[in-house]
Amino acid sequence: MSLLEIDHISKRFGGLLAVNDVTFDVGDGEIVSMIGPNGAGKTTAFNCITGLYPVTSGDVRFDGVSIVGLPPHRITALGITRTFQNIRLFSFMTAVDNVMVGEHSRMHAKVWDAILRTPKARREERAVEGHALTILSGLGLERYADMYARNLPYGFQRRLEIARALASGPRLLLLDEPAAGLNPQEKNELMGVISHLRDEGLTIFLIEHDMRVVMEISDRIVVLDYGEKIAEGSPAEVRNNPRVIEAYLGSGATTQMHTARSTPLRPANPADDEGERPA
Amino acid sequence: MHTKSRLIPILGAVALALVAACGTSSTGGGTTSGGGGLAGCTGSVTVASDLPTSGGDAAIGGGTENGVRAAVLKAQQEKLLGGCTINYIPKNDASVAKGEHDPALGAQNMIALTTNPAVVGVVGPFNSSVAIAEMPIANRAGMLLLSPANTNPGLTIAGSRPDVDTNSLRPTGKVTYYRIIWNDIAQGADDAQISYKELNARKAYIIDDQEAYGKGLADFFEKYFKQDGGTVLKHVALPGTTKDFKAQLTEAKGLGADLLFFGGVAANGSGIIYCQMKDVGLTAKYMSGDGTVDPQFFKDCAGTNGDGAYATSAPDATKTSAGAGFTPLYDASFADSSRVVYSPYGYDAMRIVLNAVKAVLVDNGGKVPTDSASFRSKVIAKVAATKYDGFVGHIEFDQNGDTTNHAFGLYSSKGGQWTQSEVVQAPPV
Amino acid sequence: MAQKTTDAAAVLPPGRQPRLDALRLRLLPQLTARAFPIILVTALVGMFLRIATTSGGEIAGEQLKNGLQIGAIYALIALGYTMVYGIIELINFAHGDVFTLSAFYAILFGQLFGFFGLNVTTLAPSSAGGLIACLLLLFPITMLAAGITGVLIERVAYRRLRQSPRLAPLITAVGVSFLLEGVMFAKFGAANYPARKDGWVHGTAFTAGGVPVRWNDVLVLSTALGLMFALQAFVRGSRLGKAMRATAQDRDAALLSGININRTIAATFFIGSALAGAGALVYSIYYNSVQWNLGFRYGIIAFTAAVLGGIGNIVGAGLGGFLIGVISVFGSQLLGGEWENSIVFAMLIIVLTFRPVGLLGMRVPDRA
Amino acid sequence: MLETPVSPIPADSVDLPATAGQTREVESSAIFWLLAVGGLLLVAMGWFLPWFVEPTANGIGFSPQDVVSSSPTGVGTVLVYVMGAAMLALLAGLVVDAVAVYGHRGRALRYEGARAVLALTGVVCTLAIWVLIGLSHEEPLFGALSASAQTDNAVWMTLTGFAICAFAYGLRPWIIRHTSVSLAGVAFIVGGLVPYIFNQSSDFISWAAGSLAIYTLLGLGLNVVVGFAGLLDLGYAAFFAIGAYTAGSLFGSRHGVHEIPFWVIIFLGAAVAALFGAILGAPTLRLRGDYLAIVTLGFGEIIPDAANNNLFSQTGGPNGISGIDRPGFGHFDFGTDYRYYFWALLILISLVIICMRNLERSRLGRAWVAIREDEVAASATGINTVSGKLLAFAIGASVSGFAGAFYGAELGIVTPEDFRFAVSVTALTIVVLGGIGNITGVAVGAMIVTFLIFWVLPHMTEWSTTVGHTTGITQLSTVPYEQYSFVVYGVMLILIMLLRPAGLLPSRARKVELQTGMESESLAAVRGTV
Repeated sequence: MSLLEIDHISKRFGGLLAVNDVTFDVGDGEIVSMIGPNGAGKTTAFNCITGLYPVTSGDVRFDGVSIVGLPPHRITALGITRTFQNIRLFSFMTAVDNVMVGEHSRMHAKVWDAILRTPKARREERAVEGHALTILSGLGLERYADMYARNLPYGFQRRLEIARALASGPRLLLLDEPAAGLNPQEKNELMGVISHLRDEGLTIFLIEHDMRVVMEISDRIVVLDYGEKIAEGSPAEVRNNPRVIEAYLGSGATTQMHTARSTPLRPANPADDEGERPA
Repeated sequence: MHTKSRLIPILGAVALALVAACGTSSTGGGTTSGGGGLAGCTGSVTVASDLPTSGGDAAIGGGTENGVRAAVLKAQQEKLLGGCTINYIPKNDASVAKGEHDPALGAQNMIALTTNPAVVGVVGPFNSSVAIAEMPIANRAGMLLLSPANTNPGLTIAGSRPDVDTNSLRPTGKVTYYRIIWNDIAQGADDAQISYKELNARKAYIIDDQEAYGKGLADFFEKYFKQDGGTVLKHVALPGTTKDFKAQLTEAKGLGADLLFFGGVAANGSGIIYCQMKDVGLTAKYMSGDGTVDPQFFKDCAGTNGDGAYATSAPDATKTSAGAGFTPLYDASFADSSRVVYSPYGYDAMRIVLNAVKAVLVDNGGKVPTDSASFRSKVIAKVAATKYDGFVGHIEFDQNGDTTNHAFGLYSSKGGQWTQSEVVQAPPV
Repeated sequence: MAQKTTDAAAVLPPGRQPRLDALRLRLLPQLTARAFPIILVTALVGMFLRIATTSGGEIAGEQLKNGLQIGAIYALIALGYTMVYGIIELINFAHGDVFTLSAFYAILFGQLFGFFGLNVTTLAPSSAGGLIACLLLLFPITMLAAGITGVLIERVAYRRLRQSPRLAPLITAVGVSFLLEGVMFAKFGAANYPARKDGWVHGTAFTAGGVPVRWNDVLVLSTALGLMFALQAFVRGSRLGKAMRATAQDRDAALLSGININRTIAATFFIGSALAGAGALVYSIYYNSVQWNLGFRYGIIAFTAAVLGGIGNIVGAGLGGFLIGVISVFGSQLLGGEWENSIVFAMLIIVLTFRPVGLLGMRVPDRA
Repeated sequence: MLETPVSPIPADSVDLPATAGQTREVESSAIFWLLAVGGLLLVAMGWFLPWFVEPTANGIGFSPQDVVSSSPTGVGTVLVYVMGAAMLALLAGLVVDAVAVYGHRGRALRYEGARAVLALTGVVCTLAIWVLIGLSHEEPLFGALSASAQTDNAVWMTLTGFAICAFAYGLRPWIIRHTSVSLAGVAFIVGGLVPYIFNQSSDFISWAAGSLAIYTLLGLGLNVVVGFAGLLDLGYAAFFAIGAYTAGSLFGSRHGVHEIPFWVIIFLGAAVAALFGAILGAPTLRLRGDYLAIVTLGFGEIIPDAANNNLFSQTGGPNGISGIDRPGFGHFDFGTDYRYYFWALLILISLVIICMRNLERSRLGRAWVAIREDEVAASATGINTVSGKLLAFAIGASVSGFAGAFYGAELGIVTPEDFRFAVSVTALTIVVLGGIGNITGVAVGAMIVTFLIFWVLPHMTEWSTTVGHTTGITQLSTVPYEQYSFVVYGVMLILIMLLRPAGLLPSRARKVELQTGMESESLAAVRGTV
């Protein structure tokens, strides 16, 4: 059965319908990608799923339970975590601390434990730190555990954000343009990481502009345009869908589709960030 | 280049500070005068004061301290202690942390003064809250505290205020705290009686300045005005920084008040209220306490606008032979504009301390006692037996340390001056 | 919107209903936020009627006038707060003291030119021309002096800290506030500093519904409203105004598009302080005396007004000022003057709880 | 659930310098400098102590150097000379260090051996004088002494200052390795001995140190809210008031309740303050930084107003509540021996600091930092931002409540004026000045600010008079410093902030932050629930 069901969700900002009646689902163990031109409402949909935005209408179900209206941290605790399009690490924390923050929802130390540093809290801290270091080394970041997140190279910051997301032990991982700004070698590594995570039993739902990445790793692809779903299916189906090609301004060869993102098609949806790599 | 841009603002700040520091006012005083009865005295005697002289209390505290200084200068001039010199330590209990008087700093000052064996008596404090913090410390050290301004009855009379535990202020059981100003009970009762009987007021609207003096006075006025048979329409407390009373005065007009009572000091709006009464068309009579009998009243409400207000205060100093000269005495050393209603109280308080010191020295054969503790206790004994005619009237102390002088002058304002019309004895309370 | 959600809920299979608390969680704040201005106006009208029934309509009218008059002064100070905050996100604690200092400027200039010494009482309102001439001279001088003070403060205490942690300039602002208060205290003494012997704008201008409105009420209100709308037009229309808005929104982008950030910020301080100067002038004319520590209370209340109206919004600051004035006057009659400050701040807390961006504030641009 | 981590991926070839270790080194040596310079300052204060603590009757004090030079007869004189020489050598070492640090790219010269010898000399002299003073009166040590009682305080202070200096220099590498332990050890030992160092005026110094301790507590509590969680609170004095009023009304003659032990009361004060912290926090959760600031400011005005207006006839109006019982243990009453208050506060502060450090390194501490840095990301990472902020408010408020309860009992009175806006600003100044988010920084900030407020500003007139008498410039004794205390304080605040925008001892993160600004936004704003 489907792990995540998106059921006719809409999100309105004032006069702008950023997401319009979108329905699809993500199956257990799948890698599903969402693509679409800038301002199509992809990040808004992400934000609706993770509880950052209240949906205007519709329902989101995770493992059969409606999660609409839940605060983001409850949704995280249920097993959905995400990364952000423009990396949102805690810049002035070390890498290992970032990952340890990710473990927050799995920890049980209460305020008194924290204040008095009880044996229980100490045990838990040690365990969590160990776990965080294992996750870091799993992603090849163990050497940088004590560095401030902001001092890491860009590619590592992306990886660290995934590490932080993994720390809470999710079942569904939402990645918002994980390949943005990476060089080809980093992209290859990223695809390795993603497929490996799926092999570990994780379900992955990602937004991506880089068509090579999308086509290579996705089981299924959902295409949004103007907030509406215009296509859904396997990479091959989507690649040949005329509406998708039209949406990308008929740039023809699907392998070049990702270049379209550098030419702004229309004023960006205020809900979406610029997709550029930070300077 | 970089260093330069760094320096400019810093230099600017320093320059601003310097500009501020340039405008100094100087204090002075001559040294020549006749001799005294203690010509053979050698050594020095140290007295001190603890008053809030900066921040929000600066005007009134500073003016009081000037009065104290004037007494020291006068005594030095006339060689009150003969060959002995008088040292004076002025302490300030207003801290920057609080922006005004700070009981914690007051206690710190009092500890410093009591641990300094040279100090034999302290004039102060100004505020009742500071007094409550300082009194146990001074009491334990056997140090005289003589307040020119505390009016909270709880400081001296056990059980008079529910919120002050008088006995805890005197841990040794001895009275070491005196004050030369009457307490709120006497003045409140007096004001109420005058308002009801002489001004024929029946419906009073009361405003106080939220401070211990003003509120205490207004509370007792309210109590006795009701006892006399009057009606209190409303009693509002406004912070001392309030400058706009029109809302309250308009309300009083709507309620048909025929008396407006202000419990507070002139710096907190006595004159402003009186002028704004005219602005909003409130025709009630105006009554207040000694805090209003102050030149500041006419600065805030100048010309004929200021005529016709009533207030009680100490019997007119200029009409008693002893008190005639305070203003010239003060003005000889300080700017007239800094003089406040408490300045003569400060002067008299310090003078009483110095007189007591002189009496102790005379008893001791013209020498300064070497034992600090016994010197201090002798000074207290002399102060307790004071019979003194000062600028604020005749002063004797009862067994609680309160002044027995309960006479008030009724003043009215006319032509930019407060004029005494009669002297009233406060009703027994 | 709510309708649609219910529809969606209705078609769902049982057990999959969106939970009610979740619905409430996101609907209630939105509803209260929308309805809040209405609630506020209703409350004000209610307070007015309550006073009118207990004390009579004329008293209520006079209180309204009192509130608007004091509110006008709050509004003039609030404009400076809102501009400075809008552009560099700094709570300029010294602004209230700039106001006080400007009041001293106003008095000094007035004395210098003999205005406060002249007995212009006889001129007003019959010879309004003389009065207006005096004012026309005093306003620009006072505002200029106040503006220059503001620019100096910005240059000395804030500019270097623009890239620093946000609290650093806040502390220097407190420092400047102490400094200014100290300077005024040392120069002008601690007592109320009288402006002149006798008020110089007198006489009743007209009577509206039994409420006498005096010439100085007219002066205060017209100054506040006039300057507020002039400022609004300036920020909307002029080149500098556009530069200010651009700088407020995105300093880096403004820099890239050729705007001189330093000059724009300095101009903001100049205008904000000049408005406080105008407020100070009308204050000193109206109340006839100034005290060195006046600025603290007025500053805090004016900042509250700016927040109430929606900080960064010029009309909002004006509206907030008037509202705070009226609420404090009404509230102090109904609950007692000792609660005046508490009423103002309680009001603020309530407004911000239900409408976190203030009455006319704009929503923060969405980013995620 | 994904419990096992993914298999390793070859790390990128980019080689990064491990800067973390370096940062730590820098911070540790800051502690070293603090100890060294602080010790020297204490020595200097010892020399000028009579001016600092209390001028003699005519305002002229004297230093041990005067004693030594006027009658160079005693054994102690020789020892003080030796110590002075050693200290001068150490001082020179300090200069050499500073030059070396700038000249050799951050590498201090290595002459630990020489330093250790100098330090040892000082320690031996110190111990010798200490022992000798214990054995005999000071006259045989220093020759004939004047009546002024302050001299031996000055000697004691000099000794202690030297001991700290010597410790700092002699054990420099060890200190840098064991920063916290050494700092805490020195602070605790010296702190505990303060009443003895100033044995002639122990009441005075204990009281002054008590004020310092109260403000340190305020700073520590506010640091949780402002420093850890990044919530700007301008009404912090309100919780101070709540703690003080809670204790004041429960513990004293007001209701005639004397049975409840004080140690229970202060926790009660803290608990009530924490409750109010959470109550205040609740409506402000959706607010952005400065809106939050103004709401807290409003709350900070309402509380003293309510106290002043005698709310429910419980607060006593402007007179406040007096007759508060003095604390004690069982039948032992502190009375007015202020040393006990000071020691009790010292222990309280130590406990609070330990708790704070625990919190800082805990799950909750990390959550606060995450909220401060990026509320949206924190929320998406599984942190309950609502409870996190509420806890920050509550814990911060409870420390303030502690301080308030103690303050009321020490002073014997609480009045509304003690909790006005200026107090909140003072607490904030302490935090910002010391270094936001850094516990050591807060302690240092509290020391500097209280030193300024309670010692420097009130004594300016007396010092100036003393200097005027000494130098013969009589004009110095007539400057009305009271008038300028605000100016001086204001200028000092401006200068310190301009010179050290991140505070005197910035936390590691803040140092990094200084290089670039950072932006944060509230979750509520992003969610668009307005």
